[in-house]
Amino acid sequence: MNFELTDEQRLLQDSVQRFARDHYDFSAWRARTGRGVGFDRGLWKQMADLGWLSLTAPEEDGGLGGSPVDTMVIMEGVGRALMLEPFVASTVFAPTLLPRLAGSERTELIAAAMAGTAVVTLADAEPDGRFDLAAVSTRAERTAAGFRLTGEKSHALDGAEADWFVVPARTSGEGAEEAGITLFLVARDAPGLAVHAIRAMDHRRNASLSLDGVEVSAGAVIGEVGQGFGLARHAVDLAIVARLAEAVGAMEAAYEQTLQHLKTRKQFGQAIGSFQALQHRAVDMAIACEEARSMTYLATIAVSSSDPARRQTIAAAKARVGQTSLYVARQAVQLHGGMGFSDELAIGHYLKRLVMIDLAFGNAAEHRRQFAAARAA
Amino acid sequence: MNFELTDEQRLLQDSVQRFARDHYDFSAWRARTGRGVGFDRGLWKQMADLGWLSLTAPEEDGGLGGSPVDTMVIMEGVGRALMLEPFVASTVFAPTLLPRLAGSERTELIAAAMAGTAVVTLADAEPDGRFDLAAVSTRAERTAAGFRLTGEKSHALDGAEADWFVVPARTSGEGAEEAGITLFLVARDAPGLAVHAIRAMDHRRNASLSLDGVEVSAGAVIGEVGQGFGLARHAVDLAIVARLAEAVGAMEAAYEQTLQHLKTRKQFGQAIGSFQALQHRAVDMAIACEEARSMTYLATIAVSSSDPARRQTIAAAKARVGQTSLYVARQAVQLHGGMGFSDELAIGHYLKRLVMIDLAFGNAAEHRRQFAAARAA
Amino acid sequence: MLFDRTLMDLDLDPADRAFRDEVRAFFTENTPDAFKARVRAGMRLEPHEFVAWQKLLHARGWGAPSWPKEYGGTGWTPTQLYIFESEASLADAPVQYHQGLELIGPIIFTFGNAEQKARYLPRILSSDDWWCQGYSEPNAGSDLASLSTRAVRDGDCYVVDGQKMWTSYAQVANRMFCLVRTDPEGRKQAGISLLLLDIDMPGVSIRPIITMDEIHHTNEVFLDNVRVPAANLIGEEGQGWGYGKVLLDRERGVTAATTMRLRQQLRGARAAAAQARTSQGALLDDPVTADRLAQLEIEVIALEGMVMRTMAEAASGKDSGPRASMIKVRWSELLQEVTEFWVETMGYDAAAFGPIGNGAPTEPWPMMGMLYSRVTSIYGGANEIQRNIIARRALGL
Amino acid sequence: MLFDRTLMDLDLDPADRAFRDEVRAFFTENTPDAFKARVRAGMRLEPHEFVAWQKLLHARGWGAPSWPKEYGGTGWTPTQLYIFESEASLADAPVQYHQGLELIGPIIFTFGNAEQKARYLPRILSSDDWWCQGYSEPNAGSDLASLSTRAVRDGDCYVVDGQKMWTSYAQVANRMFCLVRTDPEGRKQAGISLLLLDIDMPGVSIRPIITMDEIHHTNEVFLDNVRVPAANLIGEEGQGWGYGKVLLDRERGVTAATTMRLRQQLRGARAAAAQARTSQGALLDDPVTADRLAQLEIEVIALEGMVMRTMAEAASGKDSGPRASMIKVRWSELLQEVTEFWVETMGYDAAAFGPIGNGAPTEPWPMMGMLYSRVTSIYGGANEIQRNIIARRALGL
Repeated sequence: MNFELTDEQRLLQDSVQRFARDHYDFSAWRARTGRGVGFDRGLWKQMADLGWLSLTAPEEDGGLGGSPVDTMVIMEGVGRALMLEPFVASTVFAPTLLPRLAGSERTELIAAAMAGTAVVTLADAEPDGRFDLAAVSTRAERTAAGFRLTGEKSHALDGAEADWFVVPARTSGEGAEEAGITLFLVARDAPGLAVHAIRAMDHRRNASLSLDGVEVSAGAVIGEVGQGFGLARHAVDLAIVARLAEAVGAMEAAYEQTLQHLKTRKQFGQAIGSFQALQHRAVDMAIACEEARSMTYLATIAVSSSDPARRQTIAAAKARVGQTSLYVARQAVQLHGGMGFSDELAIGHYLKRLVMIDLAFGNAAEHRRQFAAARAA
Repeated sequence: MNFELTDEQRLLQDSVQRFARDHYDFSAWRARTGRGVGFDRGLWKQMADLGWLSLTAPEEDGGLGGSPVDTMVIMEGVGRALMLEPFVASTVFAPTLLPRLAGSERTELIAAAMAGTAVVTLADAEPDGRFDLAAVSTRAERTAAGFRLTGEKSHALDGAEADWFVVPARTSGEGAEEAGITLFLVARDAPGLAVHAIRAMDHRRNASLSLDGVEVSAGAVIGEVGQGFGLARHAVDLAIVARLAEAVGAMEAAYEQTLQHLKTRKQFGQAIGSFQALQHRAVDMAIACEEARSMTYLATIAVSSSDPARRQTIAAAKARVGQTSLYVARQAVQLHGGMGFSDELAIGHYLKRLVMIDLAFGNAAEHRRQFAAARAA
Repeated sequence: MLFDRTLMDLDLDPADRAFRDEVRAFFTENTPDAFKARVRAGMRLEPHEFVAWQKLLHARGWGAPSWPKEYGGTGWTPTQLYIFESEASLADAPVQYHQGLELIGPIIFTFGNAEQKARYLPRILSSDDWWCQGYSEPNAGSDLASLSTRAVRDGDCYVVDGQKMWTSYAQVANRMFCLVRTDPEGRKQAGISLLLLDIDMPGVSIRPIITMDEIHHTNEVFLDNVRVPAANLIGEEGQGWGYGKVLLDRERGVTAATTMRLRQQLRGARAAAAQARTSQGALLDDPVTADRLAQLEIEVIALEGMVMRTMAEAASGKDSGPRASMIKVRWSELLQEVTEFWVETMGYDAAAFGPIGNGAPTEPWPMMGMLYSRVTSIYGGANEIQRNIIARRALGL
Repeated sequence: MLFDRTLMDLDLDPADRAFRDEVRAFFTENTPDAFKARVRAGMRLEPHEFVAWQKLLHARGWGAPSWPKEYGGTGWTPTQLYIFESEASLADAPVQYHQGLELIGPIIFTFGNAEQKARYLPRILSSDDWWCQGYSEPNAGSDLASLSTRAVRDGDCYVVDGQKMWTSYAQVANRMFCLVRTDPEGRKQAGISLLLLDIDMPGVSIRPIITMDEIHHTNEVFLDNVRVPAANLIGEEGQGWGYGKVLLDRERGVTAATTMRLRQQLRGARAAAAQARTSQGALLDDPVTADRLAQLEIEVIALEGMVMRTMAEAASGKDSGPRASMIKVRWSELLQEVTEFWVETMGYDAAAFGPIGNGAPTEPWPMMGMLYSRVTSIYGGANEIQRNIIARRALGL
């Protein structure tokens, strides 16, 4: 039973915190989002130079072969500073999926992902499938040179910034069958691909996709033909766990700022933190933070284990972190009063980020359903 | 829009309150339940003499033809004083069901019910049907003289005190079909009927029934053969609404005693009601009481209307009163501390009564389901 | 079905039934389609739309449903008011903007002098004046009695200096009612007066505050040596705290009418759930989703019951005690839960808030409504303050 | 599946895995069937059963899992303790009675003198002594510092007068540890001492308190001129408040182990839901029921994660801050919700509490467990007090 970070992880944690302090305080964040800037290529290059984007890439491809716990350390800092860069794409999707690319661009692409010059994300959902990863009706027809892809994808995290998309499409089967799904790597500028970039309430820039007869080569296949579901499932589970750490960072920051506010804001002649009802609320927020952190640890340990309860633990964690983090963020707004509702404090932005974290890859209700289904299976 | 009682109803309310003060204070209640006495025939006779048991019987049978609002007035007092007598049987089931009895005992039986010398209740459920009133697998076979009944009934409110049971049994159809259910009046001492009397946690004495070839005459039919479901549904709806008023009486009493406790109990040198967290809890209890009372009014008005949303309103009220009353009772125990948990204060007994009121005829979860089903229909 | 009709059918008399039909026809014919999606999500209209709506109602004689006839109101009974609000809700019609109509208007007709009544009331009804509220200050939010904006008498003027905060729609208003401290000595609540300002008076300046929903609803207002004619004083000098409290109570009362609009948000959420697809079919057919929606609908019915009782008691002249505060608390909580549920039903559609760049959002009403709902448990006295008030005034704690 | 194994599989080392197998075998072989239904519902054993269970564990060398070896404990690591409690939970084995073992025992080996250690500790392990706790008084519940039982020194004795309340199992205990006021002057917390009494000392009398679950767990204890040898004083006179606080912290720590038992209640509820019939089939197959159970299971996993972190921190010598209080709060809330859910699943079976007349209940464990759960948020410092403690000690409010 060990929940301690290693010395290397502590150094990484310090590095992320220092970077956030130097480059990512809230006024800088606000100035960037106010100018409509999402992804800052200059900062992104610095992050790559710090090695963050190589951390979880395989050693044989020049990466550091890091674990989900390493990703957790970075993502907590990302959540805390509300960072806007495509970390999940680069530290989860790229290193998990690119090594399975059939074609020869694999080495070059992994290098580009680590250098921050290529962003690769996964299009995980379709309009009629809600959050069901297996609900793939995008079709992949065989052609002489490879495959032709046609269909709609409702979500690709950070898709507006992506240079490449991993697109699940059906080479056989139908409906929500897990078998028959194949993953394809599609370049952003591929003819027939329309990328509908959109800004979310948290200023992250995602995308939905329309594929209208997009031609890809046989080398664009990731993993085995018809066997893509397991790979996508694993990539999404790793992404979920990374997002949980981001949620923990964001909710703890919102909680800490609220605690500070309770100690300094005066009403009726005393610090509002002296009012018992608000004290108890703060305690419930603190408990929620403890629950979320504990759940995130369990899921982070589980995701790379062979435990048969692995998916249950991840679903449980996604559900509970969603609930507790939204509780904390909503109460943080409430306890800040009018200022909590303004755009000028970070508090409201934490709430918005946490709403979007809860949404991505299935919200708390969806994961409670997945948990119950896995229980019954 | 009128939620005012009439002058007559106000007099009735006074009468119930006076009776409770004179005969039913908590120490008297505790002495009775301590002796294992449920139904006190002496008190019951007095209640009959006060006219309470005639209030809702039809005028043509010597009753006063009162409305569900009259029952509400009595039941609030019943809830407040935790009365143990079979009011729902006598002010709802008897006057609703006996007038439809085929046989000639009708007049005599109604008179006995009004006089308090006969208690008639409804066996509303079966072991495999949970709370589904239509889930009747008890069989009624035709015989030369009438019918022969065989089956199990899991619940008859106040059944331990009953002299007569109204038993739904299937003359045709199957499963949970509404058609084909017939209601029969069965005497407690009928050969083949076993009455399993049981004490509930609220010291009310209910029963489950086993019918092993119970012979009844054709005159034992209530309403039409095969058409019993609607009658049972209406009787149960009236019973639900009566129980909601009982819940309101009980929860308001628990709330008021808690408010009093907050004002008088001292800790850390001050009345505990001066602590803001407890003040806010008391406010939430007060809001819960307001919600429950409002819902009970809506359902009491709806139950005798022809509003197509009638069943929705009743289901909504049963669900919400269950939730709010249990919230209030649990918080009442909590705010009383250790004494709230003892058997020596009324507080814990209010909780137990309210648990049983929530249970009877389907709990909050069941009625939310019924509400949703009625919404979708 | 319950949510598609009014509860009042339970016992409407024929006159009320006729009134209902009249109101229903009006709303059906006159509610602009452009308002509906926005209103349904619990968002407010744009200011020019508020003005147009008020002028429409005024033309129909319904400009001030809650005012006495004497001042141009309808003189309706509580039952009629309830019907009016229910039908507005059913038609996705907007609420009227309340700061002139429900807040300062009644203060003027109750405490103002004849000249003030003649000057201001008709222009509220016709929506020619837009009033904003100068109450809160940076250090006087829920603790209003701590306000520090000062008004010093100088000849036939007060000279006002200070800063107001959370002044909704100051950017479109031409008038402002303002609590100021006319006597710096004595108890905090004493020495406060209520003054009427014109926004174009020299020394008034406005800084926008953008809120979480990315809308410019509200502002800081700086008052720098503003000379306000003494004739603009409401009632007596130093009595402003009392008027202010009446007004805050009224603000809570406004919530009772707004509560009737929760059905709009429920309808929106239900429609979204019916539209949302899962790999098993419509999301609304998922029993767990239907159950959660049922719970919200049930809680809304309970709250509507409280509103009905409050209106009935008002009709028979009884004081409903703390129920207005209770309704405010429950309404805001439910608005939040219903709009959260609505956004959840949307799945990944809820990720679409606005275009890339720094352009304005593309009218993502449910998400904006969900975000906006957070402030409803803060404004007009945060829910924590409402609970304090109930505990003290009604529970005697 | 998660709930049928221990979470610890995630990273147990081989030695711990072997230990787990050993413990599992022990519980499987030794847990009496008669205990299981009762334990599963969250109810305590009968006193004679507690004694038998303690003797069994003691014979196996596991009489004091949390004590150091020096005093007859196991000296286990936190991981071993966690395994022990998880496996006990899995086998529906009971907890050990804690007032001797977890409360006064550690106080004696920490603050007691050599003679006290020799006299009392072995008899706690062997269950030859049953200790009860004389802390609360009628006017000193959560506000323990207000206690008024007095002990006046008279020669080599203290003469004790007063009244204790909520003294669990005084009716079967032969010893009692008691907070008394030895110095009536000065601050409330000062002048309190910790004394050990024998229940059969003249002047001790007991009045039963029957609780909501219709069980005789607890009592009032009247102390009338009880002469207690001065040798029975623990540590120093006037320092009892400090010892008492250590003890209350430990009492909260006991909850961490008890938390592992929530899986028992979840299993009971799940089995009840699988057994309950509806006209559509098993209740557990109803998606809404399954969803509600899933929510409870998820919350229990989160709480177990908190317990695991607390134990791991204890192993590395770190202070877990307020987490023990947090676990106590969440455990009691969840125990209540799970047992309420369980009783709900039973439908009309939950109406069967006892026979007609004034006989004892017929072992309606789930209903009794649900009722009993209400006191878990009251005893050992009500949850409101826990929140005060967390706010003050950990949040600095």
